[in-house]
Amino acid sequence: MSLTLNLLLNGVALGSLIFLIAVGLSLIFGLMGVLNFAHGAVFAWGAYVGLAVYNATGSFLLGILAGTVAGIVIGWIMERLFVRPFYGNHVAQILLTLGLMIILTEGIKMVWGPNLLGFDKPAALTGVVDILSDPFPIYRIFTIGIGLLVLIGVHLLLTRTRYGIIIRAGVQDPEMVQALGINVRRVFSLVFAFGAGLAAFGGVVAGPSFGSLNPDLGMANQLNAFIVIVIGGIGNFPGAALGSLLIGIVQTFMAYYLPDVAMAISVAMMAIVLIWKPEGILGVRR
Amino acid sequence: MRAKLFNNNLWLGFVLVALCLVPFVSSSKFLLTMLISVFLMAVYSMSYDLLLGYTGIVSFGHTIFFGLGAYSVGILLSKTKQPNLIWAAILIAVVGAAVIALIIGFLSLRVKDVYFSMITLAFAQLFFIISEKWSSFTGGGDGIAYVRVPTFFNDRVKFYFIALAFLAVMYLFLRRVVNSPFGRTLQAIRENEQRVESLGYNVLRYKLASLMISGCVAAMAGGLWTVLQKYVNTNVFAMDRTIDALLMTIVGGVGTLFGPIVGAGVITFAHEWLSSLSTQYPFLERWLLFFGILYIVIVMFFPKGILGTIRDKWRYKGGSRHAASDSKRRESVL
Amino acid sequence: MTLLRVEGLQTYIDQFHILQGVSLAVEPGRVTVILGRNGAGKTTTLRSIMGLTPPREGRVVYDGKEIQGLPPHAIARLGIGYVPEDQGIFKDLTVEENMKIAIRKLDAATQERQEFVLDLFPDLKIAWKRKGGNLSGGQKQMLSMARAFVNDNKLLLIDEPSKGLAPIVVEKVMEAIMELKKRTTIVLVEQNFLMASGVGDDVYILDDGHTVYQGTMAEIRGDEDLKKKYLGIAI
Amino acid sequence: MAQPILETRGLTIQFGAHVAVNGVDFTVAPQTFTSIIGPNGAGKTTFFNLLSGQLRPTGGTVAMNGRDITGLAVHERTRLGIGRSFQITNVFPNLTVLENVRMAAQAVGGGSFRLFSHYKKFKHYEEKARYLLAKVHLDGKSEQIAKNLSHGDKRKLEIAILLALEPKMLLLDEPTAGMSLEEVPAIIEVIRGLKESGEHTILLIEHKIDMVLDLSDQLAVLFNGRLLAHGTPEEIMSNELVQTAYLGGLYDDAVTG
Repeated sequence: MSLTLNLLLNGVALGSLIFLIAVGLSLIFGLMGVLNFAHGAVFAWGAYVGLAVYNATGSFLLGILAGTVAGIVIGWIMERLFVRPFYGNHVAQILLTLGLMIILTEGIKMVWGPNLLGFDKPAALTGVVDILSDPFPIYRIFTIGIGLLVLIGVHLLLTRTRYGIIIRAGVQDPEMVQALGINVRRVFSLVFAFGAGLAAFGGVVAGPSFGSLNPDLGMANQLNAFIVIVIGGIGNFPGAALGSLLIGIVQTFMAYYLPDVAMAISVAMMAIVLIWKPEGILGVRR
Repeated sequence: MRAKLFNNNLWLGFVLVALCLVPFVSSSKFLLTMLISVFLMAVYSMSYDLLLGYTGIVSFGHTIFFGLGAYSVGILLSKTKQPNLIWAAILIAVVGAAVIALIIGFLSLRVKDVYFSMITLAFAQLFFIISEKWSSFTGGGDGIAYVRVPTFFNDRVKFYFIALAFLAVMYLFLRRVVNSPFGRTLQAIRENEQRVESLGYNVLRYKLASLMISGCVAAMAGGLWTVLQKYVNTNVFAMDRTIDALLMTIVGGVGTLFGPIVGAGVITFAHEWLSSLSTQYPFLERWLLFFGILYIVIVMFFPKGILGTIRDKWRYKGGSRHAASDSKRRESVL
Repeated sequence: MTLLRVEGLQTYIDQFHILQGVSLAVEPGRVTVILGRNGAGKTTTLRSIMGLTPPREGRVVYDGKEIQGLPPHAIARLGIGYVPEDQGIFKDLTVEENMKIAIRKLDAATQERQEFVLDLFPDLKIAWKRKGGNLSGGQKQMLSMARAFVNDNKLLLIDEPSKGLAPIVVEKVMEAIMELKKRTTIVLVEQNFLMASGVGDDVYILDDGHTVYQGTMAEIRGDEDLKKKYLGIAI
Repeated sequence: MAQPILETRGLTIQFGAHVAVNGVDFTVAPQTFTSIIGPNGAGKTTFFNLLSGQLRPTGGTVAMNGRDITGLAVHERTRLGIGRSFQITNVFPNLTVLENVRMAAQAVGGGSFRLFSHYKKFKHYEEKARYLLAKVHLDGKSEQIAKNLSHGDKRKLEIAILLALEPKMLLLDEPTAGMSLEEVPAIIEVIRGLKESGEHTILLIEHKIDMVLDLSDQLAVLFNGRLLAHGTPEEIMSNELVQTAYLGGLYDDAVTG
């Protein structure tokens, strides 16, 4: 396998992980206009809960399940108690979700301590396979698969199910959805919890990729997700996918050739998009 | 109106005199150092409040400017070994802060509000990484230790008075700014941006100017911070530093200049106190958790902070909360 | 028995006192028309009934039950279909999906109603897979009415269906309303008197947020002074 | 007729397939009071938006005092002297009534970028604000927080803000909308005062027909985006076409054909 292909695959794997955070963030913003600054912290909680359950039971699958459930619960509480009373008040929402980020991050330090925790790959996903006679880690293939699965799953959810139709309609005109006899608030809560669940799920999946967890994990990954949704178009599902892939690949290449400026390149790309097309590559001007 | 202004000034004079007396009452180096850091943090938080409380925009990257000041002083003084270049270093920091503010503001303030918060956060991370990676210049993760500062500052009492004077001057400066026609325009932008635009103001220019002023003041505070600490490392670009400004401003009271000063005092002392207790009660190491909860309670129930809430109680015995209104349709449903 | 009774409705939008005492009664099986100049409060009356801008005072009694204060989705579920002024078509959704989102329970009766409206508006069948945003004004109006009718709704609130449509399309829409009337009860808001007079049975006229006239379409048709006073531009 | 203060030629705006304002030729003489009437959806507010610059036309021109202003932005038109009020109340809720008007006076007076001069030094902005508040009968309420005003008073404040911009041309969009009947006479008095001061050219969108007839020198009837008629109130009242349009008996083809 050529170096380029190897880097490309690694980039797609990284893009998958970023996508798992960005998609929930973007969905929530698109539907409710809420930018959740605690989203990354939920990602981190998912990873920690997943790790704890994985260590306790030895089952990675149970870990994923537990992490996801934790994310859903956190998201649901968050929406109910802190976000819902402030719909329409952006400043308060931004300030509140940032406060929740602080609390959730400190909570992790309180429960699991401030230090690094190792997160081993499950045995079945350890090792490498040969792709074009070069070794490539199985876990990254797993990550890519998960990313694809979520991409297809959310796409089907949005286009094929009644809930998906309601969400897409709600983005445009929540009032009319109400007038058709649908409780939009409940749908909003569900989407918020679902988005948080996706982030937490992403956390567990990402854990073994990172090899270890630290309490500030959420913020760093959330930043990538922010950059992705600015680039792709905030609240735009295909945009989130495209942006994730783009950032994943570019960062991987930069990390190989110019490791010192990998993060700078993402910010630079975001700056260029903001100058050239402030609504994002796939975004529509509102 | 006039009587109130006079009262306010009287109040201030009283506090200032009291603070001037401190070094003569207690010679505790520890106390003076604490107070110096309160003063510097107060300036930093006031500059943050110009954005949050007066212009109504939420920055999550305010530490960029603080860090810029801190590193300018650290790098210039240690590279040249010329402690007297301190003023030049601060000047460089101020100019740099203005330029960076212009760039970040231009990128983010033209679009929706939330972009500003996201993008300032991303830039803060960028600066954090630069300070870590560009180690030949910044000393990397270790930072720059033993920054040689002018001997003058080694005298705690003298430094104390400098810091106090700095706070007083910056307070008066910012008070002038927020009460000027310019500052009044900022407050109107906070209230109803679209209306300000239809009055014929170019809103972007005002927001940019607000960000630049705020950045320059924060840079000065950061420069003196290095003088106080005698070292600088990547922490000055860390998210925690922005959270400090946020906590102090929110706890003290947004939309007042005195609020952030009170907030800086409360948070700094409480932090110190909790840290000292944490040797006995280890859970207190998570002091930020308590502040986070306090912060949320304040945002939800006392949006004007300690000072604003007290003032309202005095003024009308229970004011009403203001809520920014937004897209009508969304709101009618939610 | 009266299907819908509105009594002394007082509705504000922010501080705008829009409805300052609107009352009306809707008898089953009839088309009740609400007429009035722009700004009279017609649209707000429908929105208040629907719970979208809840009234501050007054009662809305539907099918013997007080419904003011209920959230819009609960009101809709009691069997009230709403066709807003701007039709409320979801532009990123196809015609099919627009119908799908409206259908609350897919049973045989709903199937039958869906077939009925699609026969009534064959245009919708042709445009079945097209996005709502790409429909013509008339098609949007038809889709919106189809959406409101497809559930087992006893009452349809239709807001200015003639607005912005070409005359030939308006005629089609009116014919459709006559057809729908055979199966349900309709409250129709109109500014276009000539159009409303063809379909209406009972008439209410609103002016400045008050009910100022109540009668039958037959009465008002011959009353030139009344028409000019409240609907034309003369005093 | 003197040089018109405002003139549109073939003014058109199209949203997709919908032509909201369609080829309107319209002139306004200085110091006159013109009301624009028409049924719902006739394009009245859209027409205002084209005049004040909130919208750009897809065809035609707008000229003020003979100068083409079609390409100018809202704030540039504000500076040229076009001031408009909105259907929704749009004030600074947490500032005082006086400060609301002072902000507007400062907008035209300049000096907003002076950081250091105390705002009180701009005494004449404040004086101007007080003068205007008196003009709209709000002088007793200058220190109140704007959000605590009654709805009617807010509309008056809105007009005072507008006047502070020293507009030559006032566009008033339904100033009585949503008022209880008791509040209406006061706002009519304010508008009459503006008319009688002879300093302004006024365009009014309003559906309270007796008020319109009482105040207007000229009436313009918009219908389906077209200018159906323009003339004195007497001419318009006796125009059969207008009556039929109001009752809904007119369609596009009838207007053109």
